[in-house]
Amino acid sequence: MSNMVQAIRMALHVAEERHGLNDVFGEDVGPPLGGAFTATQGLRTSWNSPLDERGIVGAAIGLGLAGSRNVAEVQFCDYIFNTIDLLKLGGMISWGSNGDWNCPTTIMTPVGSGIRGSIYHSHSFDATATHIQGFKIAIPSRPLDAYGLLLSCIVDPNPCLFLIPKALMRTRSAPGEEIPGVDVDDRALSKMIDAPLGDRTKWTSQWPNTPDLFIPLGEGRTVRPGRDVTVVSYGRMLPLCAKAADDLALESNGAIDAEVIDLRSLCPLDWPRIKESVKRTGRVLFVNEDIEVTNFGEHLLRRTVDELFYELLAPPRVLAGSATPGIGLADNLEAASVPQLAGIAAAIRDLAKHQP
Amino acid sequence: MSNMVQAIRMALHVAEERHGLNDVFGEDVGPPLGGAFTATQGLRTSWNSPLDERGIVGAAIGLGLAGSRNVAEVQFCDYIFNTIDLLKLGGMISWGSNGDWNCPTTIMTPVGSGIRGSIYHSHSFDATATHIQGFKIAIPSRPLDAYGLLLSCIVDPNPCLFLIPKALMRTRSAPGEEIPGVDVDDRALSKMIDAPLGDRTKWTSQWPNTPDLFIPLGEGRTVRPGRDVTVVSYGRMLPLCAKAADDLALESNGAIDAEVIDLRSLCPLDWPRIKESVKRTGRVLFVNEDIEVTNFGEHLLRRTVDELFYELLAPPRVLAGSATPGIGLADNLEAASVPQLAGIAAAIRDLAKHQP
Amino acid sequence: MNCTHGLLFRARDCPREKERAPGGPYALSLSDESSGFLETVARSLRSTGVVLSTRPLVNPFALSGRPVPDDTALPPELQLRIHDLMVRARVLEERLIQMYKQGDGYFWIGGPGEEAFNVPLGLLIHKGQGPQFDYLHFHYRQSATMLALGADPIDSLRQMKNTATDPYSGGRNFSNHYSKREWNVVPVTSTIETQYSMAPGTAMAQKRAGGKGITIVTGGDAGTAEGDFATCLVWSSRPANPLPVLMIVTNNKWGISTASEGQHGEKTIADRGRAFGIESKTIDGNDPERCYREIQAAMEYVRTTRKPFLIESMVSRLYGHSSASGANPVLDEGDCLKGFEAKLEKRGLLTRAKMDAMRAAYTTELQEAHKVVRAEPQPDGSTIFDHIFQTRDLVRGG
Amino acid sequence: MNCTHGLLFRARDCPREKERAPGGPYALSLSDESSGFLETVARSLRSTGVVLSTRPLVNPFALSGRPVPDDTALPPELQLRIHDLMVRARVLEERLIQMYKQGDGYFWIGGPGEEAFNVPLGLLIHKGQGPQFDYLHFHYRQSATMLALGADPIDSLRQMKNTATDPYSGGRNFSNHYSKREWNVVPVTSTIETQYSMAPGTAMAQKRAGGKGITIVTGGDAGTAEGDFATCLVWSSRPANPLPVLMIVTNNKWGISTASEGQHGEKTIADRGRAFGIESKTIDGNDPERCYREIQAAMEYVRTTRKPFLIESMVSRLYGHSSASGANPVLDEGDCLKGFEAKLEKRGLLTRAKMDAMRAAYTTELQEAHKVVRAEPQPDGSTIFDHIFQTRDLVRGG
Ligand SMILES: Cc1ncc(C[n+]2csc(CCOP(=O)(O)OP(=O)(O)O)c2C)c(N)n1
Ligand SMILES: Cc1ncc(C[n+]2csc(CCOP(=O)(O)OP(=O)(O)O)c2C)c(N)n1
Ligand SMILES: [Mg+2]
Ligand SMILES: [Mg+2]
Repeated sequence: MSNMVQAIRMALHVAEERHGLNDVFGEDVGPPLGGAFTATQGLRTSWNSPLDERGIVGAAIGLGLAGSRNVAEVQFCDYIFNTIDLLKLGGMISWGSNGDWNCPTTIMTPVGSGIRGSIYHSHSFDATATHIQGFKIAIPSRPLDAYGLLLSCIVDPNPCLFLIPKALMRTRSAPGEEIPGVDVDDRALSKMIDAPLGDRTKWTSQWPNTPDLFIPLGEGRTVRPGRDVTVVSYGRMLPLCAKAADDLALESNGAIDAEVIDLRSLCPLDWPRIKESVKRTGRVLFVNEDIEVTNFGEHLLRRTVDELFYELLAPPRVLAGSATPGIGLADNLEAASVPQLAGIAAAIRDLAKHQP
Repeated sequence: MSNMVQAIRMALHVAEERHGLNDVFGEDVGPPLGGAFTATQGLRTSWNSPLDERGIVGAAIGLGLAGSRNVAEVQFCDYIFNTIDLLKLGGMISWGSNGDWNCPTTIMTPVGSGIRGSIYHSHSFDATATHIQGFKIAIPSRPLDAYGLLLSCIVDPNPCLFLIPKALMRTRSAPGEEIPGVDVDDRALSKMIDAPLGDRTKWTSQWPNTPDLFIPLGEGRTVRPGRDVTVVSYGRMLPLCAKAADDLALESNGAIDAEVIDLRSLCPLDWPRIKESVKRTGRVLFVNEDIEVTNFGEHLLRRTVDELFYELLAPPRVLAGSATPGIGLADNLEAASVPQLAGIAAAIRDLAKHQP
Repeated sequence: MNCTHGLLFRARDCPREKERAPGGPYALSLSDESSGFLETVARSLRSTGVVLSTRPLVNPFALSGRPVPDDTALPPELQLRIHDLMVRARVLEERLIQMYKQGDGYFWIGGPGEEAFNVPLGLLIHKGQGPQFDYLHFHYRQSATMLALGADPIDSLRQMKNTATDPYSGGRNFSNHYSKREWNVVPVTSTIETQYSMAPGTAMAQKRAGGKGITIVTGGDAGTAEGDFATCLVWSSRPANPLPVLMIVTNNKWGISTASEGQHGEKTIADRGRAFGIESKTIDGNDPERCYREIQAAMEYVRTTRKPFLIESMVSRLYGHSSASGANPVLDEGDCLKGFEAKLEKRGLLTRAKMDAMRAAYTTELQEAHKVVRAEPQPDGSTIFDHIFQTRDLVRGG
Repeated sequence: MNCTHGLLFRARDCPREKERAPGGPYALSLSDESSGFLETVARSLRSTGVVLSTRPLVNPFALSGRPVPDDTALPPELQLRIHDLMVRARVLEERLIQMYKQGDGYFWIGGPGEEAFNVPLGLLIHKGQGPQFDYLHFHYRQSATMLALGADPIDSLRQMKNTATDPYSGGRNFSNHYSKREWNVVPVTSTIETQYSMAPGTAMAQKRAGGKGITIVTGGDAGTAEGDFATCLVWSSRPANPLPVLMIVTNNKWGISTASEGQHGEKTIADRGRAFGIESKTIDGNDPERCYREIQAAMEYVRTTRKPFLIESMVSRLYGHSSASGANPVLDEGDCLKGFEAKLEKRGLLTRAKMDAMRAAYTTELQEAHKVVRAEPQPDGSTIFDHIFQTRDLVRGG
């Protein structure tokens, strides 16, 4: 089963071989390292950039303007916060030129907490990203989606942000959710596409034959159908939500049956999927790990209130990260700062049991 | 009656004379111009910086660390978006050092639309600012508040953001709301503290004797008490909300009586005031001009739903700016992009008439 | 509409006569409360002309760097072509300023004083679409370059009046914020210096594509204090992949109201290339023939070596910073057009009368164009959501 | 807890033995799924040591700039003091690495290889609180400077183990991220180069305050590509107000896995000061005596002229980038401690045996300290909201 970094690598490989991807670049993205999270090992077009995020984002936009498909990595999303003006400018290239120009570029960056990143390496980027207009924004929660969403970003004529949950980098595909064409076992796959220990100068990747699988930007996925409560999440929190729903169903003997939706793309947004579900359940929980003040979940909640107020059987809820300047390193501090399995389960339970 | 830039100038003067304000700086902040919006004319400590917002915000933080009270101006908030990392770092100085350090600095910057700023000079900053933790955030809607809030920011031991609505720079104090000590007429005040035309090298300001008036950060103001609908706003939208409420009361012969709250400070937040009001009215409208996706009004709406769901007589609403990359220059484009008087009035009317 | 209400900051709703009241055009009283774009700025800036312009006009640039190209006059036809474009460009800017002053636009910013540099630049650009041609990352003072490239001046008027017919932004953006994919003119951004962070990207695509296309990026002197200028120096000179970027700084020694003297410790901005091994040169931007030769030599260097070059061009700001500073003539800075016309007269290539006639003709032409534009429609409010996303990949099609 | 579940990325929940399985310490299989901080990074980086270290070890720095200070040996007591601190600093870093490897910390980053520069720096700092003393904008490799300033090494262990007793951040921040208001050590930030944008601020306060306090800012070579480095150059050399900033770049020729060769066109980083008229010098950071004299001379210059100076110090990275790259010894870079010990032996100031005993004693001391720290409490989750805002203005209190 491939893991998420392998999925990303395979998508980048397919894109450089078949879809005109010309540059995969950023800090430590090229050899010998192949990315801080190893997501860019063994690629033909990867290279190391200077330590300069404004240069990285600027160059990505410039390449896009020249029609050159590229994927730029900002090593951690925590370092992208000095480029918000450039992202805003990138997002207004088509709109500001009244449709004369477009800019195909993908900026990929690891987001969120869960790796003991301490006060400055645990930031999320979904709130900030969704407030910027003109970018499409994808965020996978499993390898297959990482593969298919990244390919869609790369071939999209618009600038895209591809957010990778730091804590899910090594998550493997669940059974039945493998990327088509990956028909070898873990060890064999690793031998084929993970850079070896030691000297890598003579190593080349042996790529499995994976297809052009494009997961449309704007199409969520109902990870777990359910009857009682709708849980909308994405990224790192998604598997926690799914697990919480499973656990609750089991522990309640089916009395609490939550539906879990993985948005996968924050812009465009699969609003119809959320709406249909909430109409059915009347109860909804939005979960993400970004700071809870001016949070994308609050946007989703607002839309829910706008369109579904009288169909709600309980107050809709947002469960998100604490309103603190960062996340402390010690275990207790991180656990108290971002939603945990138990808290998610409790929130679903409360919603399910809520008497209108 | 003083206008908002004069109020700011007087507060800065009082702070440099009596509260240890050492530096007022930024692009074109010093002589001869005294600020792009003239808010820093005639000051003793104002000076021009290089054209470098990262340097401005960085220097402000550095001065703060050295215990030197300062006000740094970012000429338009539109130029602050390459400094979000520095603002995050500034906001975590106390928290990250576990309370060992603090950093008194005030970053002031004009925000919002309404001056035909075109695609890149019409941005708001309230959504982005409220998502950054560790800063206090003030935003006045009238000269008296500008004066008192700015003084509070300057003497606060924490970093503060002082957001000035671009379109309200020349708004004058309403009768009865003048800054104490300003006891001359407009023309006389202008002669005293507005830099003259032509050569300014020999000019010095004659400051009126204004007091140490500190408006606490975290204390909103009920601008207009009302019975039927609570309207929560701030900055440029506030006077529009107040006017809409007045117009509606008049036109409905008192049948629609909206309460209007000016938050004045977005962090800390005067939540008790909102809560008390919404409990009474059961209907609430949040109005601001920032992009409507991941918007601070949505945060306020979420809190409302969290705490007051069953006291609501109508779905709470957010009225905010369009989800576009910027605001177009032509009249029609700007009018279609940010809430206008008529739209606000309509939203209040709908809420008031809503049948639960 | 009530124009004393501070909320309604719409210049057009207020009689502009009032604004122009005491003391001639734009000698405004500070208490006026109605305003178009940056009228508040304008109010103070426009009146500081005296202060702004009393700084002694030294021309401290030193010709530095590579050997000076041949100094003889350019071929007569080329001189005449350059002159013609300089006049047209100046007249265009004057018309744009007029439009602003007549309320047919909210904000003016442009390039009068930079024609001697910008016209040769435009003539020398390898114009076209895609990486085989030059990519152009302009700033807001480049009308003369656009005219030299072949732009129709009426389109600048359209953008000034933010009409639906404005081909550069459909009425969305400020004047002189060009954008034209057909000529590789990437959208001009209002943010100072961000273009320098983007330029390496187009240059990389060009270097890979082969051919002689280069990336040209322009900006002002004050803006070099932004980190983006350093980014461009670093990225263009990476030993792993030096880039064909022609970096241009038009140095007018001001950033709005701020004199460079107090802010810039560099002897010349061109010096900043040195540490990176980037060839650089400071030139007299008021001499169009010198500019032509220097730009040509620099371009030749960049086109053939595929390495960066930095030109600092000393220029004038003949109508101040923008409408925010009044857009009134500044009298104590050198006027490149006057200087060149004196030369042309002396060389017997043109007479004063002929030049006056030319200018009058262009002025009339643009007056007519102004009338045309006045009658053109404004964009509709319902269009604000158009073009946020593209469905076709236009830049790759090219 | 289930450590094959990718969500639960808590190193401590998984047996570290497994991680250390095939091929010696940290030669991990890539399929391992549990992870502490940046284990994912570590997995690939730690194994690339071979590749990383085969780059030929030339020492290309050229002594440049001002005349070299006196070359004779430092007074014996000073030599011994420096040596003592260098040993203590090295032993401290080794203990921190040990702690990481034993699971008593999530991430290590530090300064082994920079002691010859960092110890003299610490000894020469004018230590104290407020603008009369030096403000210190450090990066994450400055344990030796902290020890030279008088820090107790056990506190570094506390931060490594993120205990509630950690005086620098209360268990919130990474190892070697110091913060100590009493000594003007401003909080070390993980973001590369941002300290260079903040440094001019403290320097301004110092210049105004009078006295001899200066601002010292340190960072790495790769980080100079960030715009913030240019910001510091620009702001420190403003003609209107030059600032007493000692800018330091410790150049180890790497940014994580990226060699500077491909990214930096500058001959020396010190050259970047030149364009701004900033005095600068590249020095051998492996020679503590030379470092002492050069830092002393540079500080003297900054203290008296109240103008900036830029030192580039060529140093080694003896345990690689951080725990993310395995934190294993790098054998082909010069070790400043070895070099200095050879000198001390030759000069008859210390014997090998004595030095070995010293080192052993310090090692034991820190082993004991480690035990102490292990028993100390972790911060409580309920404290996450503490200190977001201050109610007292500590920095103004002096
Ligand atoms: C990032 C940013 N900061 C500030 C401004 C406001 N501003 C517009 S033009 C200008 C001065 C630019 O000076 P310079 O770079 O010398 O160019 P010039 O206008 O003199 O040609 C300033 C400060 C801006 N547009 N963008
Ligand atoms: C803004 C930012 N970008 C990227 C990183 C990730 N990062 C941490 S250390 C490092 C390399 C720094 O190299 P250098 O400046 O030479 O310092 P050194 O570690 O070699 O001492 C990088 C890229 C970061 N911490 N901050
Ligand atoms: Mg200039
Ligand atoms: Mg380094």
